[in-house]
Order: sequence, then C-alpha cells, then structure tokens
Amino acid sequence: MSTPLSGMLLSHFLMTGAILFGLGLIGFVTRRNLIIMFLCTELMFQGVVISLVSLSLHHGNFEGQTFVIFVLTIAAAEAALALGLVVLLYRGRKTLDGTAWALLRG
Amino acid sequence: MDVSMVKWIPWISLLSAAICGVLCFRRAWGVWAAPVTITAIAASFVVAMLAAPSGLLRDDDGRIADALGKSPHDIGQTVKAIDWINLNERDALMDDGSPPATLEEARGLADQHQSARIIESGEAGYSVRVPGLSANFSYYIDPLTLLMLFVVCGIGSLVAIYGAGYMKGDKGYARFFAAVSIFIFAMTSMVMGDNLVLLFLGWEMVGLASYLLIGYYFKKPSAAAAARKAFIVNRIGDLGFALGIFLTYMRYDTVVISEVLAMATSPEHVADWRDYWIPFLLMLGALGKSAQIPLYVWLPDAMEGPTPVSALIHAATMVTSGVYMIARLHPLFENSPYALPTVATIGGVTAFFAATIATSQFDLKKIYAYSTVSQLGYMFLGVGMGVRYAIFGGLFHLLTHAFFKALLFLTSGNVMHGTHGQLDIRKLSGLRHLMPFTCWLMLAGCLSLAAFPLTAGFFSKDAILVGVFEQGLAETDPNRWYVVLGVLGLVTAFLTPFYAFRAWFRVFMGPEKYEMGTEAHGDEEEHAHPSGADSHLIDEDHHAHDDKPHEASWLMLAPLFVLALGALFVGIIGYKPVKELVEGSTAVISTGKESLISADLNLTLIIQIASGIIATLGILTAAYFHWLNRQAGQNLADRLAGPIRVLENKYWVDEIYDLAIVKPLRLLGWIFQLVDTLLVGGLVKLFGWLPRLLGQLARPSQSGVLHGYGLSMLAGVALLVLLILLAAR
Amino acid sequence: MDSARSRPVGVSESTLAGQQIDLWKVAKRCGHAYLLPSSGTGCWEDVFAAIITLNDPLRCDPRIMDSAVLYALYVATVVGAIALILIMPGAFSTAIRRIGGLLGAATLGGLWLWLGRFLPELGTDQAPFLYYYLFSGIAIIAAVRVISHTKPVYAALWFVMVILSSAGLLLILQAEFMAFALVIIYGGAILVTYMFVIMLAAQAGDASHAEDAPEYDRVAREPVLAVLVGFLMMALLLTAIHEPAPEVPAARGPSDMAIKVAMLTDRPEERAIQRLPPEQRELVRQTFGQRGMAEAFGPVIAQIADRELQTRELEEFQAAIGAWVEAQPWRDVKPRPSTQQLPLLVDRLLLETIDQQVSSIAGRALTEEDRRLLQQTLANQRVLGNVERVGFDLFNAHPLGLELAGVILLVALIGAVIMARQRVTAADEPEQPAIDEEVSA
Amino acid sequence: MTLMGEKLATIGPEMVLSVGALLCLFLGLARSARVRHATPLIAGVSLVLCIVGPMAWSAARPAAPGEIALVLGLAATPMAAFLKITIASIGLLLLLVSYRTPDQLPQNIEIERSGAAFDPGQTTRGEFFAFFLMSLAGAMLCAGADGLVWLFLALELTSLPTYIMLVTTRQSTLAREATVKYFFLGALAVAMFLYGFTLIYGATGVTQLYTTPVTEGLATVQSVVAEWRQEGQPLPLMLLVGMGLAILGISFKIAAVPMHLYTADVYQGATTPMTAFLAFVPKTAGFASLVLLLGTLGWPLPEPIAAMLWIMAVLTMTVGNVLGLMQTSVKRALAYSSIAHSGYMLVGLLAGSAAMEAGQPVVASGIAGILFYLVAYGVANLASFGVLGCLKRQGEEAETYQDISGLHHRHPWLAAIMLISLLSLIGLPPLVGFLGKIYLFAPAFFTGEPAMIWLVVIALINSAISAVYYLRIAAAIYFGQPSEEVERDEQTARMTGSGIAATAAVVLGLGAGALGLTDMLAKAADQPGKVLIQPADTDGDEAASEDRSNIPSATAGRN
Repeated sequence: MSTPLSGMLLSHFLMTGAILFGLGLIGFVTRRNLIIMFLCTELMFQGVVISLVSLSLHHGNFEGQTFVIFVLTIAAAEAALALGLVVLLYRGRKTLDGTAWALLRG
Repeated sequence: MDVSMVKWIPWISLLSAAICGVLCFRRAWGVWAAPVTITAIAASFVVAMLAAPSGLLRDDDGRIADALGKSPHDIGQTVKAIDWINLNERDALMDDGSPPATLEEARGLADQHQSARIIESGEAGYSVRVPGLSANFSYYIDPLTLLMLFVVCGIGSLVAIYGAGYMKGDKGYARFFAAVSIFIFAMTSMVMGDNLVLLFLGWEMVGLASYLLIGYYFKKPSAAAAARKAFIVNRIGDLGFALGIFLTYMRYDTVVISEVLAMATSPEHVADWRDYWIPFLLMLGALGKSAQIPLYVWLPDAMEGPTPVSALIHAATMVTSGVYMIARLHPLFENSPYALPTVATIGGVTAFFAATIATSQFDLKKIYAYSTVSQLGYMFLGVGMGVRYAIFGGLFHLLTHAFFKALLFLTSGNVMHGTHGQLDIRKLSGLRHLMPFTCWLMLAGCLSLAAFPLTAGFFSKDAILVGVFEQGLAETDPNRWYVVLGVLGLVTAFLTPFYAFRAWFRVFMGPEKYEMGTEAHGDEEEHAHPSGADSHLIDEDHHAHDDKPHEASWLMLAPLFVLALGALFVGIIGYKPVKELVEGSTAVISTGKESLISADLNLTLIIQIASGIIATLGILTAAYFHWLNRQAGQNLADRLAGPIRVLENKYWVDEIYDLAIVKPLRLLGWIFQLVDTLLVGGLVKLFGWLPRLLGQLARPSQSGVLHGYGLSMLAGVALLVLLILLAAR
Repeated sequence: MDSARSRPVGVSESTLAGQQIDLWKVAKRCGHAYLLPSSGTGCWEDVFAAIITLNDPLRCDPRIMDSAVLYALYVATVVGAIALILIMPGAFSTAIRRIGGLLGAATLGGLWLWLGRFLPELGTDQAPFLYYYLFSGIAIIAAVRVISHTKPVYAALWFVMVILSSAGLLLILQAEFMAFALVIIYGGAILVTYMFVIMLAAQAGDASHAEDAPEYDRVAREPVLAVLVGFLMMALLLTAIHEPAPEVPAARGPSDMAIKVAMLTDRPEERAIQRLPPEQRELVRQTFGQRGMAEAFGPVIAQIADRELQTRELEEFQAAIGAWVEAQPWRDVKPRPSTQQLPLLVDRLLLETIDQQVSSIAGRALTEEDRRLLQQTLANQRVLGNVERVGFDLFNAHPLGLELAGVILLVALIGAVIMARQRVTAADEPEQPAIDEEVSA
Repeated sequence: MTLMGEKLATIGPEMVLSVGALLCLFLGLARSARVRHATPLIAGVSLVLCIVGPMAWSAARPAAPGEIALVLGLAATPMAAFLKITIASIGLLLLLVSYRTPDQLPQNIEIERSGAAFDPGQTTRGEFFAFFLMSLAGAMLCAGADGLVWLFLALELTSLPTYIMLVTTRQSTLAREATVKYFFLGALAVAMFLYGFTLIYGATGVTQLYTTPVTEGLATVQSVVAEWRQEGQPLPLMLLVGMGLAILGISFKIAAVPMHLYTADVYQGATTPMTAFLAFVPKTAGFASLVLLLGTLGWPLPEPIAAMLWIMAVLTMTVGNVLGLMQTSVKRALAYSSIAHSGYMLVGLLAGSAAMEAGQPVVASGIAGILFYLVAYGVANLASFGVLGCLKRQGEEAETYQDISGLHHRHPWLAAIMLISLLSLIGLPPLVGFLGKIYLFAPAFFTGEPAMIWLVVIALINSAISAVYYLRIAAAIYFGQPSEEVERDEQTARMTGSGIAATAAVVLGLGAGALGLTDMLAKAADQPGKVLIQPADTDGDEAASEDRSNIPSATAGRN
C-alpha cells in the first residue's frame, strides 16, 4: 500500500464526509416521515464511511477500512430493526408521521 | 480477652436488629425477638467489660493511669473495625520508604507536602499525615468509653429484659426490639467512635431510633406530634453540631478525635477564632440531644413512647450523649474562654428550672421527664467546670442517674401497666398493698434521686456541687458566678426530693383509692388479647384483676431489683473505680490546675452534710404535704395558686414558643405582612421557587415531539463543539 | 533514536517563501505544525491576502492559503444554508425551491472551482483525485435531494445515487473492496428493504390522494432552525477536519512484505521455513528469490550509493535476502512472537539484513534518512491487494469483532421479527392531539 | 493451560451470557409450557456463572504477572473485572425484578388462560430473556473494550436489545412511542459518536485505545496522545472535536444534557422493570466507555474537553433535579433523578484519577467514585423501581404520587424498601448513596482547583434540591391517604429483588470497606485500560510493556 493521502486532499474527502453527515443531521430533524428519518441516519453513516476510508489511506493502515465493515454491518442491523418498528407503528396508526407520537411529554 | 474484640460490640446489635427485622414478617416469630435482643445486648456488655479494660493504660501498680498531660494516643487504644470513608489521607514516608524516626526528619518531610502535619504516634515515633478525610468504623477505647459502654449495655440489657415482659402481646413486638437493637448499635457506635463523623452518624441514628420509638404508636396523634416535635427541635441542634464538626475539620484537617484532641492540647497550639466558635456549635448539638434550655421542650413530650423506651433512651442513655460529647471533646471546650461557663450556666439554670416544673406536674411520667431534664442540667453543670472533680461528678452522675432514673421510669411503667394507663397522681393513692414490689422499688429510686445520704445519687450530686463550689471559691482564681450556680444547685437539691417523694407518697401512701385508666394495657392502645389457655402469665393476671391495679410479672420485676441495688449502692461501690476511670480519660487530659486536682476534704464534708440535710428536709416536706396532711398540701396549693399555675403550665414555655414563633406571623399579620413577605417569605419562596422557575424554563424542552428532541440535542451538541473549538484555539 | 524523529521545526519564515512546492511535502511529513490557520489577523484580510498571494505563485504562503480555504468554506456554508432553506419542502413554492437549487448548485460549483485552484500544487501522481470533484459533487447533490424530496420513493432512489457516488470516491481512495461492499450491502440489500417498506406503506394508505404525497412528506418541520443548526454543526466539523490529520508514524502497520513472510512462515508448531512442505518452500523462494526485491530496491540502493549499480550487486542483494528468509531460525526468535506480532518482527529483522546489504554495497554506514527510504520501499512492496490486506487486518485484529457483529445481526433479525409480529390495530392507538402546531406556535 | 483457553477466559462471562441467551431463545419456543417457563432460570444460572466463574478461575489459577489475558481488542483490566461482576450481580437482581414481565403481557395471559394451542409465533418469553442477557453481555464488553471498533460494537450490542425489549414488554401506545423516541434518537447519537470515533482515528491513526494485539510497534490512541502531551504540543483540533462528539454521542446512553431529552418519556413509557433496566445497563455501559475514552487523554483532561464536561455536568444535574421537582408522576420524577445522578457521576469523570499518587493506599480517584456510584445508584434505583413495579392500579402500572400514597399503611415492607432507596438516592448516611457521593465528590474537591470545588458546591446544592422531591415521595408513602384502588401485584420475585437491593444499600453503605469493595475499587480505578496481566509470550519484555510510552518512540525511531 502506497501513497498516503496528502493533507490537502485528505481534507477534501473529509469535507465531503462532513457535508454528507451534516445533511443527514438536517434531514433527520426536519423530515417527518419515519422512513426518511432513518434514511438520513444512513446518510450520516455514509459520511462516516467516506471519512474513515480516506483517513485509512492517509495513515497507511487498514484499521479505518476494517472499521467500515463493522459500520456497514451495524447500519444493516439498525435498518432492519427500524423498518420492523416502522411497520409496527404504521399498523397501529396508519401514518408514518414521526411527530404524531407525542403523548409522553413534560 | 484482647482489646480488639470490642470492635464486635456494635455489630452484634446490628445483627440482632437484622434478625428482629426478619422476625417482623410473621407475627408468630415475634416472640423470638426478645431473647435475641437481650442476648445481643448482654453479649455486648460482656465483651465490653472483658475486653475493653485490657486496652487501658495502667500505672505500675495496675491502676488506670492518670491522664493529665498525656497524649490521647497513649491513654486510649484505637481499634479498627472496617474501612468506611478513607479519602486521600495517608502517611508520608521518607525516600527509603520508612516512617520518619526523629522530629527533624518529620519536620523536613512535612515541609515537602502541602499542609501536612506531624503526629506523635506513641512509641512508633512520628508520622507525617498528609491531609484528606479519614473516617472509618474504628473505635477509640479509653476509660470514658468503658464507662459509657457500661451504662449503655448494662442498663440496655436490663431494660430489654423488662421490655420483654412489658411489650408482651403487642402487635409490633419484633418491631420494638428491632428499634431497640438499632438504638444500641447506634449508641455503642457513637460512644466508641474514634472520629467525629462516626460520632455524628451514631448521634443521628440514635435520634432516628428515638423518633421511631416515640412514634411507636403512630396511630395516636399525640405520639406522631411528639415524634415530629423531637425531630424538629433536634434538627436545630444537629445543624449546629454538623457545622461544628465541619469547622473542626477545617481547623484541624482531620476528624479523628484522638488527633484533634492531641493537637488541641499540645502546648504549641494557638487558639484562633475557629477554636472560639467550635465549642459553641458543638454545644448546640448537645443542648438539643440532652434537652437543655432552650431546646428541652421535646423531651417531656417524648414520653409518648413505650415506657421501656422512655427509660432507656429518654432517661438513661441517649439524652446523656450531650454530656458524653462535651466530656469527650472537653479540651476543645477549654480552648474557648466562654464555652465552659456557658455550659455550666445552662446546666445550672436548666436544673433549677426543670425541677420547679416537676414539682407541679401530675402525670407520673411527665414528672420524671422534667426530673431527667433537671438531672441532665446537673451533669452539664459538672462537665461545664474546668475542675476534675466536677467533671468526675458529672460523669458519675450520668452513671447513677442511669440506674435510678431507669428504675423510676420502669416502676412507673409497672404502675401504668397495672392501672391500665392511669398515671395521674391525683387519681391514684395507697397502692402499696396492691403493688408492693413496685412500691419499694420505686422508693429506692426516689431515695437515690433525692440524694438521700449514702445512696448513689448522693455521692454523684455532691461531687458536682463540691466541684462547683471549689471552682467558685478557688483561692487562686475565684469565680463568684460559680458560687451562684452552686447555690442554685443546692436549691434544686431541695426541690428534687420534694417532687420525687410527692409522687411516691401520693401514689403509694395514704388511703387506697384509684381510678383505672382507659387503656387496655399499659399505654398500648391497640393491644390484642391473645386468647387460649397458653396465653401468658401477665394476661392471666390481667384478666383476673381486670378492675384492680395489679403487680407486674416477675420478668418485669427481676431487672428492677438489679437497678434498685444499683441505685442504692453504686455510689459506694462505684465511687473509686469511676473516679479512676474519669481521671484516666481524655476529658481531663488538660484539666489539671494543681490546686484543684482533688476535692478539698473540708468543703466536701460541709457540702455533704448540707445536702444530706436538704434532702431530708425535702422528703419531710413532701411527706407532710402529700402523705400525712394532704389537706394542708391542698391549702398551700390554693394559696399559692398563681405560682403553681405558672409551674403547672411549665412556665407556658410551649405557649411562649408558640406565641413567639407562630403567633406573630398570624397576629401581627396585617402589620408585618409586607416585611414578612419580603424578608422571611421572600427568601423562603426564593429558595423554594428558584428551582421551580428553572424547571418551568426547562420544561418546554420536553415537548414530547421526536423532532424537537432531535433538534434540541443537535443544537446542544453544536454549542458544546463550538465551545471546544473556542477553548482549543 | 530521537534525532530520527526530529521535525524541521527550525525552518524560518524566509525559507518558506519561494519553496512552496517542497513545503507541501514538508508539511505533509510534519503534520499539523505548519497548517494552522494563522491567528491574530482578521478573516477578510486573510482572504484578500490569499487572493493576492495566489496571483503570485512564488509568494504563496501555505498557511495563508490554508486559512483562506477555511474562510471560503465558511462563506460556502452560509450561502449553502440559505440555499437549503429555500430548497426544503413545504416552506416555499416550487419556483423559489428551484432558485434555491440553482443557488446551491452555484455554491457547490464555486467552491469546487475555488478548491481546484490548489490542484496544480499536488503533483501529477495524484491526478486520479480529479474524479473526486465529480463523485463528491454528485454525492452532495443527491444527499440534498434525499432530504428535500417530497416523495419517499424518490428520496430512497437518490440515496442509491449517494451510495454509488460514494463507492466511486472509495475507488479513488484505492479501497476497492469497500466500494464493492458498499454497493452490494447498501445499494443492494438495505435500500431494497427500504423501498419495500416504503411501497408497503404507500400502497396500504393514502389511496385517496395518491397523486399527492401526504402532508408530513410535503412539509418539513422547522426547516429554518434545523438548517441553521445543522449548518453550524457542519461548519464546526469542517473547521475541525480542516486541520490536516497529523501523521503518526507508529500508526503505520507492518509492510505487506512482512505480512507475506509472516503468513508463509507462521505455523504454530514448526515455524522454521526449513520444515515447510516443499511446495511452500518453493513459494517463499519465488517471492524473495526472483527479481522482485532487486527491482524494488534497485533505484533506492542506487540513490543511496550515489552510483549506477551493477547487475551482479543486485543479484547478490537478492540472494542475500532469499537466504536470510530461508535461513531464519523462526522458532528461536526472541521474544517468541505471536501471530499478530510476527509481521512487525519480520519487518525489523528483514530491515536489518537489508541495511547490512545496502551499506556494504554503498560502502558506508547508513544514515537515518537512508533507513527511512529503505523502510518506505519495503512498506511499498505491493505484494498484497486491497482485498487481501483488508482480509488480513480484519481477521488478524478483529476476529472476535466479526463474531460480535454476527451476534448483533442475529439480535436485529430476531428483534425485527418479534416487533413486526406484535399485534397492533388502529383501535389500540388513540388519536393524537395536534401537539405540533401548539409547540411550534 | 493453553493460550486459547486463557484468551477465552477473558471473555468468559460474555460467552456464558451468549450461550445462555441462545438457550433461552430456543427453549422459549418449546412446546412444553414448563420448559418455556424455565428460561428465566437459565438466565439466572448464566448470570450466576458469570459471577462465580471468574472467581473460581482466578482462585484455581492465581494470575501471575507475565500471563496472557488479552484478547484481540479486549483487555482484561481490573476495571473490566469489577464492572463485569457488578453488571452480573445487579443483572441478577434485575432478573428477579423482571422475572414475570413476559407473563404480564396480554397475549401471554390470554394463552395461559385459554389454554390455547401452542403457537410459536405468539409467545415472547424466551426472546425477552435472551435480549436481557445480550444487553448485559454488551455492557460487559464495553467495560473490557480496548478499541474504538470494539467499543462501537459493544455499545450497539447493549442498546439494540433494549429497543426490542422496550416495545415488546408492554402492549401500549406509550411503549411504542417510547420506543420510537428511544430508537430514533439513539440512532442519531450512534451516528454522532461514530463520527467522533472517526475523527479520533483520523487524529491518531489508530483505533486501539490502550493496548494493541501487536504489543510491539503499533501505537495506541493513548500512546500517541501521551507523546503529544509530553512534548507540550497542542492537541489537534480533530482529536478534541472527535472526543467531544464521541462523549456527546455516548452521553445519550447515560442520559446527560444535551442528550437527555428522551429519558423521561422513555422511562415513563416503558414497563417499570424495563425502566429499572434502562436506568442501569446503558448507563453502566456508557460510563465505562467514557472512562475508557477519556483515559486515553489522561487526567487532568485537556482544557476544552474539561470545559465541555464541566458545563455538561452542571446542566445535567440541575436540569434533572429541577425538572424532577415539577413532576406529578413518580416514575418521571425518578427518571429525572436518573439524569441528575448522571450529572453527579460526570463530576467523578472530570476529577478522574488526578488525585491519585503512586502507592496511595486508598480510594481517591473519580474513576473509583464512578465505579462505586454505579453500584450505589444501581441498587437504589433498582429497589425504587422494583417497588413501583409491585403496585398496580386497576391492572395498570402505578406511577403517580396518588398511586403510592399511604403505601406504608397497606404494605409497610414495600414502603420501607422505597424509603431506604430514596434516602440512599438523597445520599444520607449510612446508606450506600452517601458513601457514593463522598467517593464521587471528594476527589473533585481534593484536586483543589476552583472550578472543581465550585462544581462540588453546585452538586451539593443539587443534592439538597433533589431531597425535596425524594422526600415528597417518602411523605406520600408515609403520610398520604391510602388509596383503595392500588393493590400489590403478587410478585414475590420482584419484591425479593428490591428487598435484596435495599439491603445491599444498607450493607454496602456500612461495610463497603469490610467487604473488600474499596480495595477492589482502588485496584480497578488505578488507571483505565491498564492491563495488569501481561501477555505470556512477551516474557522478558515486561519492562517495555510497563512503560508503554516509549514503545511508539522506539519504532518511530526506525522510520
């Protein structure tokens, strides 16, 4: 394994990662559809993945890339759970609106 | 037995409390609570009496060594049971890992560490203590501890035996003994504790046990109110005590009593403002716990508890913890010029004041309650002297008082038991034939309380008075104020036999006449009669003489004989050993003005004769007015209606408190409403409402909407990350 | 030893000027030491100074350039935030949303052009990184569409676009395995599930206004506040990552060569290569015995020796390495290495042999600089592919982690089944009061 | 003893729990009702094995220095050992408290009552206990984690099962709402700390925190940071922000401000035994992770991180307590109290091991404070929620002040347990909460820094505020009018669990020292991530491993 990523280019990739992460955050708190909300967390995970791989290249080791494998696995697990939950919720209230769940408060 | 065995003493009682707790689950198991508790307390007593003396410092001739000028590390032994709070404090070591051998080395080492201090640790040389906070369950055994253990465990086991009979058939039998066990645990922890935190813990826990037992009949509103009153009044004192401990820690960087005392008595010690205030704060705690003016109001009300409790906690042991504390920390009190005189004055005044109230009460237990307050005043008077003999007197009185006052309470419990709760001395008369044992036992107690010559109370009270006069008439440094206090003590010595025998003559002498009380069994209102042939002796007794006062069971009488023997003879037997104990304890390590070391024989003789006469006079007066010629007593009372009404109403102190604290807010409401609202109410409200206001501000964040939470979290995270960036660059 | 790690701290300001291209290499090696945003000067001054210095390449101070990039990013963030507010669904009409889209595209384009100015500094060997602008542009635009599209199905499809372009980015980063895994796992597995659930929900309800998305899809919640907070967060993250990651030499793992030697020789009982079966011995010989080592090390040795090398010398070098590998008494290596340690140990011992050989060829003792060159060469020996290397690291460093990931997947699987089978009917769910309006009011 | 056996012994507890979980999973689907009912027993047995196993192991083979106990990414630290025993013990009590939770689900009651034919699709007994054990295993793994990857996986393993348990143990719209909030915000938090981990990796180039499987050569986060700090370099922004994000993300698990908002809603929506679970397990995992993460920076913490934690601590305790004052639901009040207690523990995190000196024989570090407080809070919290779980109002869970009013007159033992736990939560001596607070605040106080002393003062004021609502609960129990509608749920196991917890609160408060807990703590808190037992195959290399800081420089020299 070879050419480490230069500081300049590294920050380019990290920048993309950060932007994806930030857009995911914004989507999470603005979109009311539960499915889209969770899609937005996946967007954040994308930001993390890109950052991890570029840092892995920069540091010349592979820990970042192996980390990505686990991130993907957990993303899949969380997605499975989230979708199961969404199905459950949808059956009861026939809506995917996240703001509809606000009985508990105060 | 090795001295380290004493570390088991509190835990035996705790174990017993746990067992009694388990026994509470089943009514049928409850009967086992009494044997468990009695065994535990008796075992504590045996362990204490066998193990503790081996830890005391002795002279060459085997006597307990005189403590004057010795280090607290020498005259007592510290026995560590378990680690509890142990923060940061440690001994600094030399570079080679050894403790410093000489003072120079220790000084050098102390310079290397911030606010380190040098401790002389007996034969081990010096150690340099780097401050922290160390408060373990470790016990300091010196003669004073031994004395207190004798009182607590000895009287405790007798009262527990009595209680086994007295509480028989009560619904909360096991609950009662669980509380008693907890009390013994707390009390022994307190008197043995080698640090102020443990002392305070025990102090609070005896309070807790006391409230539990005062409010034992929690369904009775008066009992609940009394428990609440005791709680509130004691909080005032304990706040002061806690502050005092904190200030002591600030001053000496440690809470270990022996180290504090060592530092306070060291010749290099220079008192500063903290030393002036520490004893006053500590004293506040003692005033609350030992029911002295102005915090005494809770004790008479505390008689709502079961009578054995009154005897054990509110007469013999717990209320004396204030005296114990002052004796234990005596050198701290000596460091402040006005502390001891204050203690003595409060004691003397309380003694007189409470005695006057006691002369006009009609409730047997109330009389003895005020008598307790009064006798505690004597003890304060004693330990409030800078004289050894008076301190000895105070502590000796603590011991004798424990005997005779417990005896008096328990015999009055017998009366209560036999008359279904009737305690009004106007409604009882001539019970000597119905309750012969109780009658003569109580007489023994009364004689001792009256300081009739050669009884126990006589010796201890005289010791106090001799000490007081000695201090007051001292050749080198006479202090006339103490003479006044001494005279006050003599006057009280007249009142004491009067009220004691007033009650006794009323109840047991004269024509046989009685009104039975309304309570089913003693002061137990929800007593359930066990049915069936196997029911106990008392109950058979009870059924047989349902309409007549009856003598108590042998289980209840047996411990009383022991107490009576003590009340009569402990003064003669105990005088020398107790004097030896007190003179070997930390209470007197710095108290030893040469001329005052032991009592002046002439003075002692004069005072003894005088007080003997006074006591006899008091008894005779009581006999005349309340036995031989009750009509004369009535006439006199009518003539003195005004003053007696004052006394009957206890100087209206409760009412004055009510008037001074509650009424102004109500009565002067219109006028002072504004000031009150702004100053008192405003402050209270501010502290009450500030958190609520904050809460109201924070509450909208809990809107319940998922997205709102997400956004708030995100905003919070963004702000904190911004903070990191700003702080980093 | 310490001198080896010394950084060119003493380079003064004056040496900086005029050497900007070399400086990038210096900066690269010494981490964040030079790449701090200059403090003390106002931000606009910096931006102008950067523009001025850019016009004069000889006076281009990397520090000023760096902070200029940062401020450009801030500007882009602010404009982007405005654009995104316009784009978010529900707040504005379609026309305004389009304008917002244009504004956003312009911001992105402007930022790209601005960043592109620095590309020439990087040298030709990093030319593939040009594709970065393409892929990341697509990714960002697609991500904006994910969070702004009113129809969930389209949002999910845009998300596929994000994944494909990220996979492209990973390819640029030489992470082929990750790129393909991403496409397969995300694009293939996860997104299909999403689509399935979205379609399920869309099919079951909302038949009455099928032409229009439901209200909760059409209207975003608190878009302005959310975008502002989100972009603040983004700006903070950009600031944090902008300072290049310091290089940590010790973080670099064993060289591929060492891994290969270790893998070939590591057997629990018999570690000696001599005891390997004949075909494996042959493999070792092929790996080290043929021309590979000589080709890789030739130019470096020539540089160190400062002369042309003869073929004989290279062959001797080759033979020496081969002999070393074969002769190494692996069993007796102290401390007894474990599976994980072996590559590093091999690295060290191999380097010692190479050092000896090279110094005998060069005829002088090697400097630290020479050693670093040799180590770099050894590390760069491309014997392992990306997949092999990831596989090695994965199973070497995280064998239990893989098991744990499996357990987590199992939990998720069973959990999803249990959740989905819970009996809930619409009757169980009371109608919700309209809290949202009340709160936002 | 083989090398592999040693390695597996390190994760023995987790493996036992996983096997137990799988057994529960399968047996929960058994046709025989009796077998299905045995699942909690299996869970209990595996938890007991977790406690007894390691002790037996170490008794059989006293660990000598120079032996391996390091499993790829997981380290056998004393802290991990302490936390594992704690988690297993309190887990056992939690199991008692939630022993009958699956039975109370409507569908299970229906099956029992109707004697309906067995339908594997409808029963949820086995899964509950399986997830229960899995979550505990996750928390244990957090305690022993030694890498960012491992930490991430362990945190996920802790929390994923809780989401499922939350929604399946109560058939109510409240539980579903609680789940959706918990899960979605949890996912947000995961993304956040994951990004933080990425930045930490970016700054240091490694994901291992303290030790590497490759002991020679590779750096760790700790060694890299230590080198920077030794040389007096400013820490890179990337590291600081990464740490910040990681802390904030993980603070979701411990319910600290600003990630606390879900807490009250979720605790209220969950069924009461589940609430007790949520208040302990994720919190323990979170604090273990935070200690491990911050340990890499070393105490005193770098200023920015310390400033952030300071603000978080103040806000967390204040918000928790003032909102606790406002509640009409006991369950919500206790939820806010849970937030406040996290705030107290953050004080310990800030103090860290700053007060430790070499050879110090006593417990004096904030880490020890946190570890002890986890136990203290664990038992008190469990007792109070357990008592609450024992009460029912017309078949619904009791949760308002009215529901517990006059409890003393109807169920004096439940009232006593509740009282003890409340007093312990206030921190009155001699209960364990008092000792916990001393251990937490004293190290902060002894650092002598004004900021820390102020923090302690604020914490004490907060304790006083909190006493108001705790005592209000106690007053309702003891002086309120008993409500006839409230009845005791016949749950011997649940009451036993809370009773044991309350007893533990007393016993530990008095005898933490006597039981050797303080010694264990002193050892456990010595240095996070410090592996006392070194790998066997580096014999002769112990000196190098003792001073880990010169390892990276040794290799760096060769670069």
